[in-house]
Amino acid sequence: MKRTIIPEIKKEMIYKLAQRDCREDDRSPVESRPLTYEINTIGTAEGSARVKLGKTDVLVGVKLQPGEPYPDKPNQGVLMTGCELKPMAHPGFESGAPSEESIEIARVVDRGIRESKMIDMEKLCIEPGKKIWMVFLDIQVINYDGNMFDAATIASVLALHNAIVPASRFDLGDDFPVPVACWPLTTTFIKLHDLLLVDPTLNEELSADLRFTVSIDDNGDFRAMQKGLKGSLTYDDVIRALDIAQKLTLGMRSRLIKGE
Amino acid sequence: MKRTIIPEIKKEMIYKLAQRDCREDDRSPVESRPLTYEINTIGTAEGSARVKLGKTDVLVGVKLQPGEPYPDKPNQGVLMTGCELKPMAHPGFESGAPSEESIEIARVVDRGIRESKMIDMEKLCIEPGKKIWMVFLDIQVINYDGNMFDAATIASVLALHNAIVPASRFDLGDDFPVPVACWPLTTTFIKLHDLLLVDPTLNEELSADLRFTVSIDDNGDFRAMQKGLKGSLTYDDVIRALDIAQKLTLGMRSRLIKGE
Amino acid sequence: MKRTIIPEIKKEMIYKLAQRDCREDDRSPVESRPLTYEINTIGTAEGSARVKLGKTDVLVGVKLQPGEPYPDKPNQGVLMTGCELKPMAHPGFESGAPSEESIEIARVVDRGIRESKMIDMEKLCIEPGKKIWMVFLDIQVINYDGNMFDAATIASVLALHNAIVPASRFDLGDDFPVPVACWPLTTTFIKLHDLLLVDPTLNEELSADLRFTVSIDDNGDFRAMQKGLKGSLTYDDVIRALDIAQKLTLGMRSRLIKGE
Amino acid sequence: MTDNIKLIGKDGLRLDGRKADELRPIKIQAGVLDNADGSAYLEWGNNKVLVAVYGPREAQPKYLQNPAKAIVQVTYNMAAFSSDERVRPGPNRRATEISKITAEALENVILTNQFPRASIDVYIEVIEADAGTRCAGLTAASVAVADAGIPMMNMVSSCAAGKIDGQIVLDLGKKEDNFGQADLPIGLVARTGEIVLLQMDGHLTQDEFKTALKMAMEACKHIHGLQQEALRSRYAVNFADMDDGEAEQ
Amino acid sequence: MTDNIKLIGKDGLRLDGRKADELRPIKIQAGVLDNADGSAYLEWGNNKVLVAVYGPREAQPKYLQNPAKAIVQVTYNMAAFSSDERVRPGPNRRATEISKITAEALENVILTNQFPRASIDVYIEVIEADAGTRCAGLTAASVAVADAGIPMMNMVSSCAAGKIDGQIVLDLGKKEDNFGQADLPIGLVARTGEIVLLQMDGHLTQDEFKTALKMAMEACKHIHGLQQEALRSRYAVNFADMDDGEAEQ
Amino acid sequence: MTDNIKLIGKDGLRLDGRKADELRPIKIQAGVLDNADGSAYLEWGNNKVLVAVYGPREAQPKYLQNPAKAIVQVTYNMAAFSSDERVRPGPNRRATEISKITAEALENVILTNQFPRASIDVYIEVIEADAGTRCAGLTAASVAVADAGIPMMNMVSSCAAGKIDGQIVLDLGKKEDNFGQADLPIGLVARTGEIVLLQMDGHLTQDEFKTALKMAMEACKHIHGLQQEALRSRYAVNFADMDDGEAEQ
Repeated sequence: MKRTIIPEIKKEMIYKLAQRDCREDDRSPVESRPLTYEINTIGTAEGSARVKLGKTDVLVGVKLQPGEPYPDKPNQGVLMTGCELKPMAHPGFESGAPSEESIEIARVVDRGIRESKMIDMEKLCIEPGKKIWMVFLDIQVINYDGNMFDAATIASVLALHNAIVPASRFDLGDDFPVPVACWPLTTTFIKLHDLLLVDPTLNEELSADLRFTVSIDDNGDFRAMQKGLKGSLTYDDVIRALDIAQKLTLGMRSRLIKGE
Repeated sequence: MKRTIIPEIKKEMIYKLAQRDCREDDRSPVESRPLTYEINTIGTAEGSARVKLGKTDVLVGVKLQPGEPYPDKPNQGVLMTGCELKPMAHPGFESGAPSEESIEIARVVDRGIRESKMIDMEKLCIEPGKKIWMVFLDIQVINYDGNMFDAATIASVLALHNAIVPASRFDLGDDFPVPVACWPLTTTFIKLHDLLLVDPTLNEELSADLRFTVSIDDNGDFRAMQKGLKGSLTYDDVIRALDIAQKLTLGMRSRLIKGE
Repeated sequence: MKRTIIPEIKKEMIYKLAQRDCREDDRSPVESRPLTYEINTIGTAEGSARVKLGKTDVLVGVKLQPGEPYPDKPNQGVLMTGCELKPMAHPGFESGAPSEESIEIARVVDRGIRESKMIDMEKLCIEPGKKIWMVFLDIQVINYDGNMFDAATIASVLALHNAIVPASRFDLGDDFPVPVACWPLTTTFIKLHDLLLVDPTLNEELSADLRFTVSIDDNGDFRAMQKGLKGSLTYDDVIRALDIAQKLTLGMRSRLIKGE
Repeated sequence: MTDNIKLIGKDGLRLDGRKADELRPIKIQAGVLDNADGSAYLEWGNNKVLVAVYGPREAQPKYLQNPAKAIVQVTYNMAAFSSDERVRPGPNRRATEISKITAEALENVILTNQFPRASIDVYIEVIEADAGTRCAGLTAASVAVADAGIPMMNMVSSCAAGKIDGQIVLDLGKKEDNFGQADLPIGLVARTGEIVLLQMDGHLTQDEFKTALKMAMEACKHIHGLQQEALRSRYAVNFADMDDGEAEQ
Repeated sequence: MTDNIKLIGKDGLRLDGRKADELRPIKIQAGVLDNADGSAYLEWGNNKVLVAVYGPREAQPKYLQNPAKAIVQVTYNMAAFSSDERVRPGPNRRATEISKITAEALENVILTNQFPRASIDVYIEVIEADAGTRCAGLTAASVAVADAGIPMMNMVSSCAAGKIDGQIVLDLGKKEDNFGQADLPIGLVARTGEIVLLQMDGHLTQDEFKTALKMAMEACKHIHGLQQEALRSRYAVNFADMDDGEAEQ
Repeated sequence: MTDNIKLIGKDGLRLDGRKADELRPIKIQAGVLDNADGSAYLEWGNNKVLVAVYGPREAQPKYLQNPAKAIVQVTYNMAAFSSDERVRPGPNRRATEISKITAEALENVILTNQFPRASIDVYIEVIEADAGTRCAGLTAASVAVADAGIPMMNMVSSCAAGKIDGQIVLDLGKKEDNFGQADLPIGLVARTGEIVLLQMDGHLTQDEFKTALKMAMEACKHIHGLQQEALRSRYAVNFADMDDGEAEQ
């Protein structure tokens, strides 16, 4: 995003609210925004999900096609995750090659899914050493109001859980569901001076010193983390954030599994 | 082309002339500029033609080489049409990646040739599903004075009619002519307020509200059309333009077939 | 390099010194700067050398991997030489695609090696028409103080002389030394008005009218030449430069062969 | 190769049960994006298109600025997952051409001379494609420009006619587009009858062309009603003021 | 696929003979490049990293300038020959991410508000890679920034902990990185305990994470000593003035 | 691989019947393009080259401007169809190098200090290639610059000598270039004997080099006459004024 300036007075207001455990939209510091989602709205995708987290609106589509395996992993499918932050989503985004911001989002989302071994890559082998399924996970941001990390992860996980391997289209046997095992989810924090807030809005992100994302698996174990922005965390900050994240992802996971 | 400004007084003059059925170069509104051409001047091309339409000067070269077919058309050759508007041709053109203007020219020329089924693509199959001939049609503009569409189409059709498949160079049997069936030709109009002029010069193009190109086959049927620039056409404008285009392409075609 | 301006007074000083057969660093016009080098410092490279010529500091790494031969040379390996002049080496260099300056360096170094037939390309054939060794020679400039041509050539020749074909890593039999035959070396001159100086520093290069590089093989024969910058040479200049270059490369070669 | 696919049944109906001059279902919604100055969402058959509009705002970089009027910049893009075969991200020649002709169509109706040096930026994202995306994009873009409150003389409505099994029909579907004989997408200012986008490819005789053009023009008028309806339900006011008395139509 | 590779022997030692909490040998040298304003060379196991720093200088192009402070731009690059498989020259997504988080870590300690509109440019070249290059790069970059005389509150020290064969260990080597179970690279302001870089991938329970984070933080403190030593031997003066009384540590 | 191809017959003549020091036929025409400020068309054997020159005009973008003199920018390009194997459009490393050395050769003779901040832009399009295109391009470019009325001290003439079958010959043809042993293209200011372009590749002893260089220099003098002739017939005036009394040659 082009350097978007947020007035100092706005920043201060956000901080002062946070000091009283309040936020602009009346949430508590450890409360996520309302989540709504739709599944498989895109008929041309092998799987898709559109997620709204507050006003952040993201669409993820999964496409699969046969390809060649990496030489060092001859019997495993390949996951490719892309993200584009386009002007549609916010006037501060620019057309053109992916920005470093969008690359970071794609890589952090990818890491959570990959490291949790959510996708059983060996079941995506067609012919060892020759042909595997390539899974393309494309993240399209529709409206940006902060915290793409969590919104894009939820949408990606939902899209994968509902995706079908289009084997018949390629004369490779019957279609079958993309083999997925679990529900890796992330919680993203910002730090304002000494305070941590989850699921930041764009205004909160722009006021923040630091952003911190943690990806958590079905057991509550950690699968990926990423600190961003110039600020710093203490050891205690980290431990506290991880505690909060474990609780939040637990609740979110059970909700998603129930299909709520 | 960089925004080339033409003085308002010039535009008015062009319009006033047109109102009296006149033009800067003493043509009538429905008269093309003098055409001259040379065939196969480029020894390294499989076919080539240089066409001068007034001061517009364009060189088209055809190259063929073996390649892979598209999966959905396993027994057909492939046509690739490129156009570059380089600074040589006009100071308003810039070096670098093809502009949207040059992409439009290439795609409209390509469409007229492709949709008329001028090239018998099945005869350009070498081994079904594996190997076909790729036909590269490269349009090089030498001097730009308006109406690239018609000049490039004429040059492309002439170059293809005189092109040889270089089979022997690739150990694929004897050379043979590129299998061509017909003479698709275009007529391009501009609209100045309410008036239509064919084969515009650059000054006329820069004065125009609208550009309209129609591609017509040997039967006088339509194969492609393209409206450009911000202006509009009425239903009657379109019908009148098509009538004129049928007559002009008919005359041009018989002349080209005779080799005049 | 961005247009780096050197004050006129500095240029004059350099010229006046040269008129008295002197230079800023007390060398004679036909004397190279002190050379030091290290071999195979980079464990991941198949061969490597770091060369310091005065304050010019360059690192060359050789990588080999199997690839396809060119159709017209089915039984020969392929040499690919790249050079990047990055901001690390001098504040006047910019990040991004290789500049024309770096392309020229890579091509001149490549030419000297290629034309001397230093590498026995036929011994780098794995399976005729199908698989050959690709030799990647990558020139990384660490500190730039003029005369990349000679420094990069020395580093390249040293790296190749100490490089191993990593056949076993690709299950292609036992490793063996890259088959090299000779020691092509270059001498680079600048011309200041009427004077020739060898092995120019950056200040001297920036003062120069002309740069001239000659590549000489073990027999003292010429394998490549390149004149650069806007100045001119007379016939006598050329002949005198070649005489000097033959002597200098002879000395340098015997020193390198001895491993001094 | 597969010209033997029958696209019109013995009952005279098309593969999806439509009559020759019948449009696929169209649904338009204005004002769907929070950050954009104007926006629209459109479903047309299985086409799904989102449009965001920004502007008038200062044109960047400055050399693009026109001292006499606003420039109109359109970026048409197909999402990676919008098609059976994955679409590689980034511009391609087809998208460049569609962006250009869409901008030229919109320029015709936007009062650009009110905003010298400005840019009006239109982003069209096709999130699911089902033939006819350029018409869907232009139709939705008009609504989004209106939603942004950018002064326009009129809206542009867009639709294609074509030829399948030798017969002129309206609004080709995906199979009809792949195996049909001609396609004629147009953009129309429904109120004035001005054609502001016109392309054609395939094979049409003069008579066929006339039939097809008239059919597409008629359909555009119907689509214009849907566009107005979308704006009306967005603003829940009589739209007459905005579209110059067109509301009675 | 090769989780059956044993990375810890029966003697409790790792493949290269290290104990669980033992760093590979580290060698740091400041001021190694002639043209750069500041520079450093670092060897860490078989990692070899060169860093050049320029600035504060005017940020170019001008739209990058921040009127309130200097920007910190980092370019992390792996040389073509720095890896078993040749690295294609030019930026890639991994390098872009590492450049970004490294810049953000350095921005934390550099007194950027002293230099409005300026840029501080850090070029990290990995000339041989052996796992842990981002930590090596950040550690060396801190020294190079100090060598350039750019005002910093503190230096950043960087190191990773990880998990192999189910055990938490310090500073993964190449095989441990390829076949291990988790990696946790951090950047630490050793004097204050502020964590300015933090990434993790793999699988760690809460307890494992705590152990690993503490282990990495301890190691950073040791590395901080090496960084100071490198600057001290470069300038051969008591370093106390520069690093705010940290020299006694 | 095919060093056994005989390039010189028993009669001492080359494949195309030329003697060792014989040029291929050369035809030069000035002023062939309408829009360019200056232009030339040249045929040299089967080489066919068009050159357009613009300038002196304001150098764009501005950071390219030199406050002391005009810059000379050359773009050498081979048309897609100019070679047996299709040439992929866009710049490549060979074209970049040729553009650079051609610009440097021309800069030597153009009175650039008369036009501070200006650019002189030379576009060389090789529309058919037959070995020796850089010499053909530079020779034609000199004529086009003169045709543009840009002040030059002298024209540059360009030609190559080389070695085939162990013998020094002038102006290698395509087969001679592919299967020969050395190529030595030069650019010469014929009036003064200044060498402004000089490249060599292959294998030449010192004696061979001297012979080749002299042969190429002689040929350049002849080519200079053809260049003057082209300008003379364009302007149909005595060329003496323009080229400083060289017309008598």
